[in-house]
This record gives sequence, structure tokens and C-alpha cells, in this order.
Amino acid sequence: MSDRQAKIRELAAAALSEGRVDYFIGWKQGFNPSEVIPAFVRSADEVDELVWNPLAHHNLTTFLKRKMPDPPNARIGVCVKGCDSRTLVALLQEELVDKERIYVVGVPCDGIVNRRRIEKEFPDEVVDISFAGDTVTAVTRAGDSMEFAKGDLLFDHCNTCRYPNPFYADDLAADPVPEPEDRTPMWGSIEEFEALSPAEKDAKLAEAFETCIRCFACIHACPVCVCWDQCVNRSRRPALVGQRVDTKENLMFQMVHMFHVAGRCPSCGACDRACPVEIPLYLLHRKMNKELYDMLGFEPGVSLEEKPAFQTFKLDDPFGEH
Amino acid sequence: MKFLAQDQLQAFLGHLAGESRVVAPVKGDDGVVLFRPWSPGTEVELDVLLAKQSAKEFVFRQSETYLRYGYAMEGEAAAVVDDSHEAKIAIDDPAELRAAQDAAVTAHATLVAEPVNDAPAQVIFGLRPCDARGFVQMDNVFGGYGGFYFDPYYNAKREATTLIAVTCRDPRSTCFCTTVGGSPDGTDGVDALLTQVEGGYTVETFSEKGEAVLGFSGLADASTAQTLYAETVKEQAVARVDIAFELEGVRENLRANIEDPGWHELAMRCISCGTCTYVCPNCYCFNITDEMVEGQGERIRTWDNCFNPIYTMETSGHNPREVKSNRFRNRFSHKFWYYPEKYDSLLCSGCGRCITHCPTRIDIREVLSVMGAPRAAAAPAATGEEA
Amino acid sequence: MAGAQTNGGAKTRLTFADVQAGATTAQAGKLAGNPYLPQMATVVDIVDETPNIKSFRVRFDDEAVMAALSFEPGQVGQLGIFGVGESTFAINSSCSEKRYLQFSVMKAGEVTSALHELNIGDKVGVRAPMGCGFPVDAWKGKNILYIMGGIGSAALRATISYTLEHREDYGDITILYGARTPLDLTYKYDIEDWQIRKDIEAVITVDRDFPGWEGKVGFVPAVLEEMAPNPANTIAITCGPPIMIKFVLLGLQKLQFTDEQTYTTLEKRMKCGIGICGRCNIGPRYVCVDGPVFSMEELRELPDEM
Amino acid sequence: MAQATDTTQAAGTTPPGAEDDVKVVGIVCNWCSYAGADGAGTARLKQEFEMRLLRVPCTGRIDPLFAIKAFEKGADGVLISGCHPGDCHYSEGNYYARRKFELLDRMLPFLGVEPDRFKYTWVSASEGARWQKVVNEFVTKVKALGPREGRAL
Repeated sequence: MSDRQAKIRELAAAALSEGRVDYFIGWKQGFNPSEVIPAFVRSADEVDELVWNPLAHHNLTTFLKRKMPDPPNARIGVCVKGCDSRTLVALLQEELVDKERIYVVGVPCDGIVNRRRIEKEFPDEVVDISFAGDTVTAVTRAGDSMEFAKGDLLFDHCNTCRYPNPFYADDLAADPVPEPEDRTPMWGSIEEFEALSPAEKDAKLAEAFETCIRCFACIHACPVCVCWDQCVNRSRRPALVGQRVDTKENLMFQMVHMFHVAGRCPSCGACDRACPVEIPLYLLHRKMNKELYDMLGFEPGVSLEEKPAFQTFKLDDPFGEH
Repeated sequence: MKFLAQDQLQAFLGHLAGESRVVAPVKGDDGVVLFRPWSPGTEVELDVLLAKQSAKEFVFRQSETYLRYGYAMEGEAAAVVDDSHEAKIAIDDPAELRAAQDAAVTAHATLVAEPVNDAPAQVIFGLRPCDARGFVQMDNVFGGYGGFYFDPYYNAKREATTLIAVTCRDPRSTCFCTTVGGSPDGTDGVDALLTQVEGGYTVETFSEKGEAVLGFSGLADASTAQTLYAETVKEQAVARVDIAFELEGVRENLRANIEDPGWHELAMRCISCGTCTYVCPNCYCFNITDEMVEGQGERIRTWDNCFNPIYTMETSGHNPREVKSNRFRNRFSHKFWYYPEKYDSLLCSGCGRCITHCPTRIDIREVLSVMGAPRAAAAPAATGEEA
Repeated sequence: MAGAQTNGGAKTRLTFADVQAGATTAQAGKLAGNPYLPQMATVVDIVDETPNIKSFRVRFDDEAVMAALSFEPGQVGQLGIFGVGESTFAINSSCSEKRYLQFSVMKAGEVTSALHELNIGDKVGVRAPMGCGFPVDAWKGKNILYIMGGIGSAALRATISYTLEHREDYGDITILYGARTPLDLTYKYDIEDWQIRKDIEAVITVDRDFPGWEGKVGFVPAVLEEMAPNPANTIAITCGPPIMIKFVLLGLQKLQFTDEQTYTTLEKRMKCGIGICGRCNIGPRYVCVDGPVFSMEELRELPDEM
Repeated sequence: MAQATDTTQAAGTTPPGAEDDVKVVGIVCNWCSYAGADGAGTARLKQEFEMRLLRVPCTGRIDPLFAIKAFEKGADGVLISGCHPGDCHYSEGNYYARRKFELLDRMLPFLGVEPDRFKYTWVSASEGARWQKVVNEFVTKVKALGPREGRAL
């Protein structure tokens, strides 16, 4: 793991000192060692703050979407994991990001740890998370510690990941990790939800969306939600989504996000991790991708040549009445 | 000082619920702790220090209807929009029909508008002193302080609300209440304060509303040992909160640094969502919109925030805070410069929620230690990492 | 407005009891009880000013409210349609006009488009007056120079009326008004009046040649430079599109007008109009309560968020 | 959308006292299915009256969110109909739309809406009889399910 970190620093330093990028986006340690946050590095002297470990969950490609770069025409270096690279490919498919202005460092990934799962084990604050082999050690502020097996802490979409290596990268931070031979997607825990009755589903959704505060974190954290600053969720004309905050309108709010990223969203889970009230958004987005795969054999963001599913059609699409 | 035994807690809440709605931090099935209306038998979560959201929602509603109105059709106008099978006025052209309907709605309708202000008595139980202090800071804005307007919606709920806070035993590393003049055992805005001691809680009251809760028969007088224990808990808690930045001079420095390029650097990882403002116990900005269905409408106010990219966008398309870093600057400057200038107080109680819930963990302490301190002209890029 | 008091916050917070006892705020006036509630009003007249600007004359349904109405030149009001929303407009009828309040509305967004659909007799909600007016009393004995472009005239019309109604209190009065085309000139009835009067100077200009236009042609800042008004004992007040204001302010500076002599009135997206909702601030100042009238001196202190 | 909703209400045909009846929204394209429905009417083909029609220029204009919005606002069933594939007035609008509707059809059950409450189909201008059949079958199924009482959608 640390050799990937060293390689990221080396590649970033080279790109910055050669003047190929204005800034380089990677990950760094947050305010204490239990957090990893996005890092924006402007000079080769600062690359030592870049880190790589299984807490580096942020999908940094969201900082490439329109109106995010500062200045707007900046040339940007960016680190991507396998899933992140798929959102980048989705952006490139529609030319929403200028290929010429980005330098992509791909980081082969062994899976990302769900920090919230650790947090829930303690009433106290977790201030340190460290990794040794497959053992994860968490320490609280009061000094209590607990060990976990890394495999138990991985995000659902990491457990079922078929693309651990970046799809699109200018340079790699390590040799590709072994990939599953069978690339048939797996859909993880959504089956449990699928099995519920309509009334049970409705109740579960109501419970989850009742707490939504409409902070737009899901939409702004999403790399492929590109009209983020002009979102119809905020519009009063059309008034597709009511501004009244209640369960139904909150679900409608999320439906806008979901249907508008269909065909571009590879279920990277950025929205889910950004949600401050922990609404299980991955359920909806993975279900959507499952159905898309079933309908069209389509997986978002796995080919630069392909168009997103809803920007094209086939005369003989195998569904609907003829 | 009174003492409430742990096994009397449910009875105490039940007693409070007899007269008003009780709101308390409750852990959901998904492990998320939020303030929710309490019902008998529900376990109150006091071990997790801070609920995910502050309790402000129960006084300053996330969305609140403040005006209802209705257009009632009369005579000829009613005939135009009559949806019975035999409309009395037949208009074939859909565009014309639509125009006639529109005209009917606005032209000949009787408009009835009625104000709405619903404020049942409630007790917010189990909030922390920083949350209570957040209300005090919002009071300035909504309470007509300093010659401004008096907000009847906020104040109706505020006056009907009793705040029963619990001393923070185990402040988090993100807590910085003492930096901004608060304390883990602060009493600003607190009607009654509970402090966890062995076997229960000591109870202190600081207002008439607070004294009203002493009517519960299960309260005992606190022993000297319990009182001393509570003092120790408080002292230890205070010692565990670090001073995060130097408050002196922040306002002047923010003013001096307003055009500093450091704002761009700090805002780089901001995704411009509104999480920090919505979990904040004292961010109070809002939007006003009209919602109308079938001639019946409501004017509602909804939380809004300065990170919303269209928050300041004008009809012409001109946006004074078009750039992300300008919106970012507004939040921190508002809390530590704009608001203090108007109300001579701070708009931050140091709960640290904005740090822990920010999707990219933007740290208000870092922002203030960088931008609230003197900056050299043409300062280099900010990389300040909070210790 | 009253300045912020400097003792601890909680103690001076008003309560319902205080408000009922009349201990409310200077600005709140009759809205003190509930500043959010619009007064029901009826459209009594509509004037088509230009192809996309209409003036609405509205009268409060409550005669007592109408009779008690008083405002300062430069103050604004919220005009709204139930079911669509409210927007802020300058009150541009004269302060001495007791029959109605006039607002001029350019068709642009959701609310203004709906306003343009109104007919005489329709109901609207009005919250007025709001904000601060121009310090017309402090200007007594001075020369006044109005520099306006397009719909900017709406923000200054009440002030012009005031100074003309109190003509003897002021020195020379000069009005420079420009629009894109003659069709875009608002208040043509006022312009006729200004041009007839001997006691004021009115210069009307359009941006470029237009068939049938025999008046001046040229952008407002250029015409201002050409006029070269003397800054001595003169107050300059400008309002118009942001780009025009920018060049007019530069021009005034070149003509040696000081910041204290220069005033403008600003527009921002507003919702509550009472200094709470937070979106119309420029730094620590809220356009809705601290403005919309600002002197250049005040604006220099603020961040560049116009 | 708001405009479209208004039209539905204006054209609503619910007889008085029918609160227990279901509300069904039909979103149809101008060129085929609306004309088909017109044809059915002209031919006096008896149809279930719970259907409220909403006309759009082309099924390509229909965002799946229209249907979701209808459910959210209390519709008990949503039927979408347009030109047969290959016959779109704008050549290919319904091909794009077909993909969106299929995804919607598959997502709705996941959101707690019974499969019989949503259907997308194709009815041409000349198929008045087919329109009658489609409407009657669809509304009958929705009636069998009764009014919805969703808390989330």
C-alpha cells in the first residue's frame, strides 16, 4: 500500500514540477488519523501530504465537473480508483471534461473501508484508524481500541467490485491488482430489499427519506451530476419538486438525481458516503444499474467509445411491445 | 440542586410529555442519532455526544407554512373552468381555453389569505449546551434585537420551548465551544441542565421554564457527594476541549483578508453543498416560495444556505457570488464578522458538526486560524493543517 | 435604522409581550406584528411604459392602511402574487401621492412575468415600505444631479418627484436619462414635463440612432463626460444597469466628485426583505434594510460582491 | 409539469361522489395515441372514465419523473402511450423514450409501486379500438388494486 502512496507522490511531484498541471488532487490525512480527505497540491514541495490507504473513499473526479475547477481553465492532475475512473470515463464520453487538461493517475484498489461501520461500534469518537495487513485497528478518544478484519468493513460495492483497476489513466501508481475473470456484475445487498412487499418497501423508503435534509450533498458530491448548480430540484419553473420538505418530496428530490444520472452512474457510492444523515442511496443507484444491465447489458463508464445508454438507442432494443 | 435517578428518567420524560411534546435524541435502526419526537418507552441516546443534526429544526422549521390562501371562482369565471361534462362556455382552441382559465383564476377570483402560526408547547430534552447557545444566537436575528424586525414564527415556537440540556462528559476532538466563549457545561439559553453522575443526573435550573420541570415528584435533593461529582465532571469536560484558534482580532482580520487568495485555496475541496449550514445549530438563512395546487396555495419558508449556487442569482443571470470561493467566504465571514458587527456576538457555538458532517471535512477551525489571522500580502497558498 | 446595541444578546431580545406593548423596532411600523404578511391590495391602474415594462398602481384594500401609508423617496416594497411569489421593486409614485403606490416592473422572471398578466381589479400582496430612503433632508441647499439608465429611472422617480415638489429647497436640478432606444424610455409623461419646465435641466439620450429620434444619441457615461457637471456643492445619484453604473462612477470620479457626494441604489435577489433571510448581503450590510440606498463612501468599505 | 397537471384537472371527468375511485393519468403523444384516443371517442367506444389524459408533443418529451411525480401527487396508475416504434412523428423520439420507460417500469416496483400500476404501450392514430382495449384493461387492473396509500411515493 505504501508503495502506491510513494508512487502517487512521485507522479504528482513530476507533473507539478514539469508544469504539466496547475494543481494535483489526491488524498491526505484529515484533522485526525481516522479521516482521509481530498488534497489539493500546488507545488512539488507539498506532495508529501498525499496519502493512500483504505480510507481514501472520495471520488475526486467530482472536482473536474463544470464550475468546480478554480480557475475554470486549470490543468488538473487527479488520482482515480477503479470506480472513480468509470465516472471519469462517463464524463469523457460526453466530453464534459477536456481530456487535454487533465492528467490522470490511476490507483489500483483493494477495497475501501466504510468508516461509518467502525464509528457505530463506539459511542465515543474514533480518532485513529490504522492498517496492518488485513487487520484494522480503531482507537477512540478515550483510548479504547478494537480490531476488525478489513474484509468485514469494506463497502458493499467494494465487496462486489469487478473493476478494481482504473479504466482510464495516464499513469498507474502500481501494477494492476488481479481482476476477477468473470466480469458479470454482482448486486450485493439490494436483493434483500427487492424481496420485500410493496408496502414494506414503501415503509422502508419513508423511514429513510423522512430524515433527508435536502442539503444537496448527494448531488454535489456526485461526479456525473453535472448540472449540479442549475439543478431542477431548486427550480420553481418548472416546479417539479416542491420546496416543502417532507418524505414524498424528499424521495422525489432523490428521484431527480437518480433518473438524471442513469446511464452515467457506475454506482461509485459517492452520494451515499456524502449523505450526512446516512440515507442508503446506494440501494436505488445499484438497483438502477442492475436493471440497466439486465435491459441492455450496459455498464456505465467502461468504454470511451460507447455512448451513455440514454443518449442512444437500437431499433431492436429487446423490450417493450412491438 | 436536584437529583434524578437513572431509573426515573423515563418517568421524568413521561411527566414532561404530559404537558407538552418532548423531543429527544433517539438512535434509529440504522444507528443514526437524531432529535425525534419522543414517546413513552423510547430510549433516549445520551452516550453519543451530538445528534447528527442540531435541534434547531424544532424551533426554526426546515419548511414552514406561514400563509395559506385560496382563489375561489365565482359566476362566469367558474363556468369557464367548470370541469363538469357540460361546460357552460365552450372554447375549442386549447390555447384560448387555457388563457381563459388563467384569466379566470386571477381576474375574477376572490382571494382569501390567512396567516398560519402553529406553536405547541414543547420540551427539547438532551441537547448539549452548544445547541442551546445556538438558539440564543438565532434569537438575536429573529428577536428584533438592535432595532430590526421581530419574527413571529420563530418566536412563537421559541417561547413555547423549554431547553433541557445535558453537560458534555466526553467532548470530541472536533468540539471547540470554549474557543467561541461557550463551555461543555454552558448555561446560555439553557432552562435546565442535567449532569451525568453516578446513578443518575444532577439537575440545575436557570429560568422559570426550567423550574417548571422540577414539579416532577421523582426528583430528590442532590447529596453533597453528587454535587461535588457533578462539579468534577464539568471541570474535566472543560479541560478536554482545546482552544482551536485565537478569537481576538478575527473580525478585523477577516475584514482585512476579504480579497485574500487564501479563500480560493481553502475552498478547493468544498463541493458547495449545504450540509454544514443545515446541521449547524445557528445558521438561519431561508428561502420563501409559493406552492399552489388547484387554486389553493401556501407560502412557505424553507432552510436555504449561502452555498447554494443560485442563492444570490438574480433574474438577469447576474450572480454576485458566482464563484464557489465567494460563497465559501460568506459563511465564515457571516459567522465571525457580519453577524458580530450587527449583533455583537458570534454566530457559532463551537459544536463542530460542520466539521464532522462535511463530505470533505472542511474544518472551520482551520479556516478561522488561517483567514482570521493576519495574512502577509500576496500570501502563499494555504496548507494549514489543524493540530 | 437603529444601530446594533452592544450589551449581551439574550437580554434585549424582544418577546411577544414587548411587541404587544408597542416596544418594537423603528422600521417595522405597522408591520411590526408580522413583517412577513403582505397587505392585500388591488391593482387600480396599469401603465404600459415600454414594450417590456409596465407600471402598476395598487391600492391597499384596507383604507386605514392606505391612509397611514408614508414612505421616503428611495424606499422599496415587495409586490407579490399569491401562488407565484414576491419580488422587490422601488416605490416610484410620489411620496405625496395618497391614492396609490406605483411599482414599475420589467418582464424578466417568474414573478415579473406573472405580474405582467395582471388586469385592473386583480389582487396582489404588498409589503411596503422597506429599506432606507435617500437623505433628501441632508441634501437641502445642494445641486442635485440624477444619472439614470433604462429601468433605473424607477428607483429614482420618487426622489425626483420629491425634489421637484420641494423645488425651493434645492439648487440646480439636472436629470440625465438614457435608454437603448426611444421605445425603452420610461415615464414619457414625466420627460415631457421635465422638458417644459424652466427650473430644471433634462438631458435625454438613446444609445444609437433610431428612426424619428431627434434628441441626443450616446451612452450615458459618454454624455455625462460631455456635460462635465461641476462637482461643487452637488450630489450625484445614479441608477441603471451594473455596467452603466460602473462607468458613471468612474466618470464622476474623473470629474472630481467625492465618494460622499455620490449615491446609488442597489438591487439584489431578496426574499424576506427584512434583513433576516440572508441573501442580499454585501459583506456585513443587507441591501434590504441597510440599503438599497448607499453612498459611494459606504460601498468602498464592502467586499466586491455587487 | 405544472401546466400539464392543470390541464389534467381541467379535463378531469370524475363524476361527483366518486372519492373511492382510482385516479389514472395517461400521458400520450400528440400524433398517435392522442389521435387514437380521439378516434375511440368519435367511434363511441366505451371506456373506463378514470383515465385523465395529458398530451405531450412526443413520448421523447416524457421524463420518467413525470410518472413519478404523478404517483407522488396521488395517481393510482400511470399509462404512457405513443407511436409504434418506427412510426414516430419525429422519427426516433419513441426509441429514446422506450429505454427510459423500460427502466422506469423496472424501478417502480422497487419504489413500492405495484407493477400493474404502470404501463407503457404504443397506440397509433388509427387504433381507436386498441386504445379502448388498452385503457379498459389497464384501468381494470388499477381498480383491482384500489387507491394507493404510499408514504414514500
